[in-house]
Amino acid sequence: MPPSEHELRLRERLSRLRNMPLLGGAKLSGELERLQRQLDRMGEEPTDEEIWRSVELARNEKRPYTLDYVERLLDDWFELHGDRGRADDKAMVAGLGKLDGRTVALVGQQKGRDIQERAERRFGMSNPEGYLKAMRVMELANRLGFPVISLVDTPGAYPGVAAEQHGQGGTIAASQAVMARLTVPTVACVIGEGGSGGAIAIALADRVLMQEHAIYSVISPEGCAMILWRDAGEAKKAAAAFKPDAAHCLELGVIDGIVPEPPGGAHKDPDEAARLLGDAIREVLDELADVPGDELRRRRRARFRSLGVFA
Amino acid sequence: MPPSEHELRLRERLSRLRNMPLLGGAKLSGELERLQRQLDRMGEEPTDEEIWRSVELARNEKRPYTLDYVERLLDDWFELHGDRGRADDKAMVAGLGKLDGRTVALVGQQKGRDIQERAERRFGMSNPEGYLKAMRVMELANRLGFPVISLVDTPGAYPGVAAEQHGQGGTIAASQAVMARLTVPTVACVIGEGGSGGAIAIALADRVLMQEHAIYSVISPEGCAMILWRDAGEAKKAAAAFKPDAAHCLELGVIDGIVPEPPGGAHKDPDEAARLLGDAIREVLDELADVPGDELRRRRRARFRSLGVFA
Amino acid sequence: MAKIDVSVETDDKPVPPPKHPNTCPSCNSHYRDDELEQALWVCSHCGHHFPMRARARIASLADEGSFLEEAADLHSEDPLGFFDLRPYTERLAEAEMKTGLTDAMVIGQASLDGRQCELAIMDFSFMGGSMGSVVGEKFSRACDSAAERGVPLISVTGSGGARMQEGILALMQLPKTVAAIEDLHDSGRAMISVMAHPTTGGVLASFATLGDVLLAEPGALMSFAGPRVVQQLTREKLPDDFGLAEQNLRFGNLDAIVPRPELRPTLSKLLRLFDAPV
Amino acid sequence: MAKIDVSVETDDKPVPPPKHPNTCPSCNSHYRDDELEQALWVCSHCGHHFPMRARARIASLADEGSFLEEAADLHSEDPLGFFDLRPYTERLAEAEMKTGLTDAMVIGQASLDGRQCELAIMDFSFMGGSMGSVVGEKFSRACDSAAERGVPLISVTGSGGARMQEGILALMQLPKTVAAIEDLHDSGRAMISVMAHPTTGGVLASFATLGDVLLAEPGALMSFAGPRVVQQLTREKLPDDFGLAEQNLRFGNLDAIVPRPELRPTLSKLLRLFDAPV
Ligand SMILES: [Zn+2]
Ligand SMILES: [Zn+2]
Repeated sequence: MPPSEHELRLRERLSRLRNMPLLGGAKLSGELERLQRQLDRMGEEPTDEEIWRSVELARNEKRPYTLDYVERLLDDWFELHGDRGRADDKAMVAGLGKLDGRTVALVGQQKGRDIQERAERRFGMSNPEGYLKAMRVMELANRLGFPVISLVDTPGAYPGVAAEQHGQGGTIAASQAVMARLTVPTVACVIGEGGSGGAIAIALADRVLMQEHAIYSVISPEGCAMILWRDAGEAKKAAAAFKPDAAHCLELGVIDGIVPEPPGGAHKDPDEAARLLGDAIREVLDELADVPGDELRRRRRARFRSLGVFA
Repeated sequence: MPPSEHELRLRERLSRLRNMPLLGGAKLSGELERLQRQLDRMGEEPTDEEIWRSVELARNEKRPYTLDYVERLLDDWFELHGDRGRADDKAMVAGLGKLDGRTVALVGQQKGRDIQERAERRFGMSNPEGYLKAMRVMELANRLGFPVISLVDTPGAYPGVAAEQHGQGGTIAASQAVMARLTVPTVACVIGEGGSGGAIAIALADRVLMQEHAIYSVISPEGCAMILWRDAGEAKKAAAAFKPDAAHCLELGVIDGIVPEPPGGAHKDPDEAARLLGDAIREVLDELADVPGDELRRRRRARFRSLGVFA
Repeated sequence: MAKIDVSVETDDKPVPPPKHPNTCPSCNSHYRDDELEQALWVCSHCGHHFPMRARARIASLADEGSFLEEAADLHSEDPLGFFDLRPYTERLAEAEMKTGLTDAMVIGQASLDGRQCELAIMDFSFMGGSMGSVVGEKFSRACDSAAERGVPLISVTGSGGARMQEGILALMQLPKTVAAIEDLHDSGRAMISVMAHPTTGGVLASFATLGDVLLAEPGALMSFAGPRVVQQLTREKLPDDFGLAEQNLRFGNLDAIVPRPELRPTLSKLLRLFDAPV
Repeated sequence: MAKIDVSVETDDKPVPPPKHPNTCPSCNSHYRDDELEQALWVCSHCGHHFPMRARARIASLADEGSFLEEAADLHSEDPLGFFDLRPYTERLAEAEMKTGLTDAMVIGQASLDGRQCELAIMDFSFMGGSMGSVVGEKFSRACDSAAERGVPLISVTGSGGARMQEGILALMQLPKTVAAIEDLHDSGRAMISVMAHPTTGGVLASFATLGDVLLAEPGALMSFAGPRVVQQLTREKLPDDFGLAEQNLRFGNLDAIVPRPELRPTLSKLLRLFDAPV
């Protein structure tokens, strides 16, 4: 059986990575192996229909949110609050907990279930204060040597007047900069919508994962459709064009692995979804546990600096 | 001639410093020498009248303020603005400049000359946003290897509703913590009023100086009089009791040196006052230039950890 | 204008004792001593938190018999020969007599549910919990003890601010305690700060707000400047919850408000998280 | 509700060209080409700053003949085979034709008043200054070039945000440029960011705001989300200066607003301060 076009692309990326002159001599052998492994077990390229199904599943109102995973995965969860000086942004949660007896810090956007909670949490759209809280907790984790888990689930950063005044853009940049400086192991997983700058603010991690039906994108399908087709109704067409699904993100080297979901999507069996997510996070943390902090940081930066396609 | 009581106290402090079991084995030999030198050239203990004269001179409306020294001492001054996200607090100035060809960062409270400027600069009383600006610029200096000069001139931190809401106390603590982490040479000089927490926020430096007629105190004379004598009019008595003058601060080991002023006070000849201040800062920076950053930080912490009198 | 009184850190004097010490100032309920002690000095009717003495606090947190006091013999000196209406030395002697303590902080090693930690507990009864050289030195030694033993530090504060009778040396306890915490942090150990009513002025502006986790008791005043001074200067009506823990939580200055009966289990959980040695 | 359009970083399309390219949109003054060029594309009547092309910007900043372009041959690929109303490859070809550039950023070595620096200059004319893989890679290489040569990096931005035709790879240029700046900072070198109109979305949320010094041109829009999107969502009347440099200065997000004629002397002073090698 000849390799599919999809496999060919993966192999091409693999050979590029092998030949890439990396800064400071970073070794990507771990990354290469992972890519090879993923390549070995991946199937065919997702169809446009499958992509759209992921968009719908990623936004499904019954999909487990950050705190649903926290309560299933972490013992002794202690939520930390506030940015120290302005607010406690409920669109972002942050705290400490134990994963199999190992203390970790966790940050993540949190959508709401009922109408009141949705308003209070702004549908998981953070203000600068939310990112400041996440930054503060990541720095605390770094000081005390705790790994950082980041769960990404946001349509994007909140587009409000005060958010802009308080430096939404600069804060998203600063949060990425904090993550680029950490010397503890970090793993991010997109568990629903990984929307644009609001998502990447907490996703500059050693390993980036996506759940099978999560989406990760530079713009929402509706936003893209509105701009390029002048019609938000063309969202499905837009999604097919910019491919926010996990398989394509893996193919492009943007993520390191796909976390399987229960049949029909995470919301069909949140316990099983949490078990699968927990396994994936544990695997990453075990793998990174013995890497010295400086080396983690060096590789993390090299990883992100290698992303992009140009000639 | 038998030594004065004042000299006796200095000598006592000197012998205590010599015998003090310091943390991490910090060597205070430089500090000892400086104290010895100061002891050699100091005169009699200031009288209550002289203390009160310093209180009045420190608050003299014609006294040179931070920017008056900046324009006389620094070339290529470039003021930096804003705390990144909330405001630009004009009670605190921060920027970069050249002192004899060497780039330095400078932070300092700024009082106003005319009514409008006084209101705008809140008489040199910072909000949390002002300390955040200073912290940001000190961290910038640290990143780029520039020494930090801090000029202290404030009645205290601003006691406002918003200031409290925005974490005035925590921000003053955080600013001290930033200074305790810097690995570049730092020198602070009290050039007028060194009022309480608002002053110490930017005064945790390798070397702390005071101008001859500056005051440095835990509370204003009026505040102290109000609390202890139930009469703000007893301010002079209070000042005599808690001794905020430079000579006493030196004697107590709180400052490392006294910067002379022109006869009659700094306001009588601002150019000469600036020349004298510049000489003192240069001497400190020359002395610290070759000390490794880690060692600077270790000694700085040990210095402040040695302050206090108990049995 | 330079005479505006803004040096307000020490402006919160010891509050006058209530008419009857066991009467709730909030709802006027009366209690017997043993009732209050049983209830951790929390009004069972309205939830008001009475001030809690350092030794009682330690007894309520540390495993029985586990507390090993450190630096118990440190005494204040009188570096300035300070004399207002009375000499500082006399005030100290009186406070010592009244409280049975040598100064406003007690430190020592303890275990909590079997996990080792270091405690630094303030006592507001000793000169309004004001911070002078002894409080600064004790806190600083507590940091070192925690770092040396590799255990987290728990502080409980209640303070009107810096102790003005020690003049500029009182102010120097701010940078001193800050430097000590930075040394503790460099050793990789955590600090948990619990702010009881009131935690103000110089204590708020130094070690109390530098904990990795910031907790407060319900209704605790946590303001740098006292409400009276702020009102004097701004001439605005202050918000009802000005400076209180509840306001601070809303503005992001706190991780949690923990009612006293929940404090021990909360700290126990945090010690588990901070991997405190058993 | 999950369908609210908040992915607005790329929502600021290239502004339509003014009726006559040399007519001031603010005061309607007319200029000849050479007049505008002479005035650095600033309206001498009202001070309006016209967009400035990358090559003209470089000419206005670099010492004559000092600019040595780097990575000039980098071209965008089309990783997604992106096709909206037209193929991405066609849009690229058209932009290249129209601008004479291969993408929206030009980088290279230069001197300014004799001091060495690295320049990374965006061109809004190339697909609205959107950031795709080439802009990210060029900026990243500019950081390395600055670090290797031990000189400060000066960036001038003008961008509608991330280039959505490169999908998720466009978003990845945010962390990529952030990581590059962190490497530059670890080398002890400074970055000066100059934000021209407009600097929005993904460029604002990555390298543009991470400079050690943040400057902006008068009237430059510096918003993460576009005004239209914010208005749509908040349904409030936006402040008149919403997202503009002037508002950002007031809120502490900028060090200074520098009119174009003062930009070169300002940068020259900063290079002196940053000890740029002569
Ligand atoms: Zn009651
Ligand atoms: Zn015009």
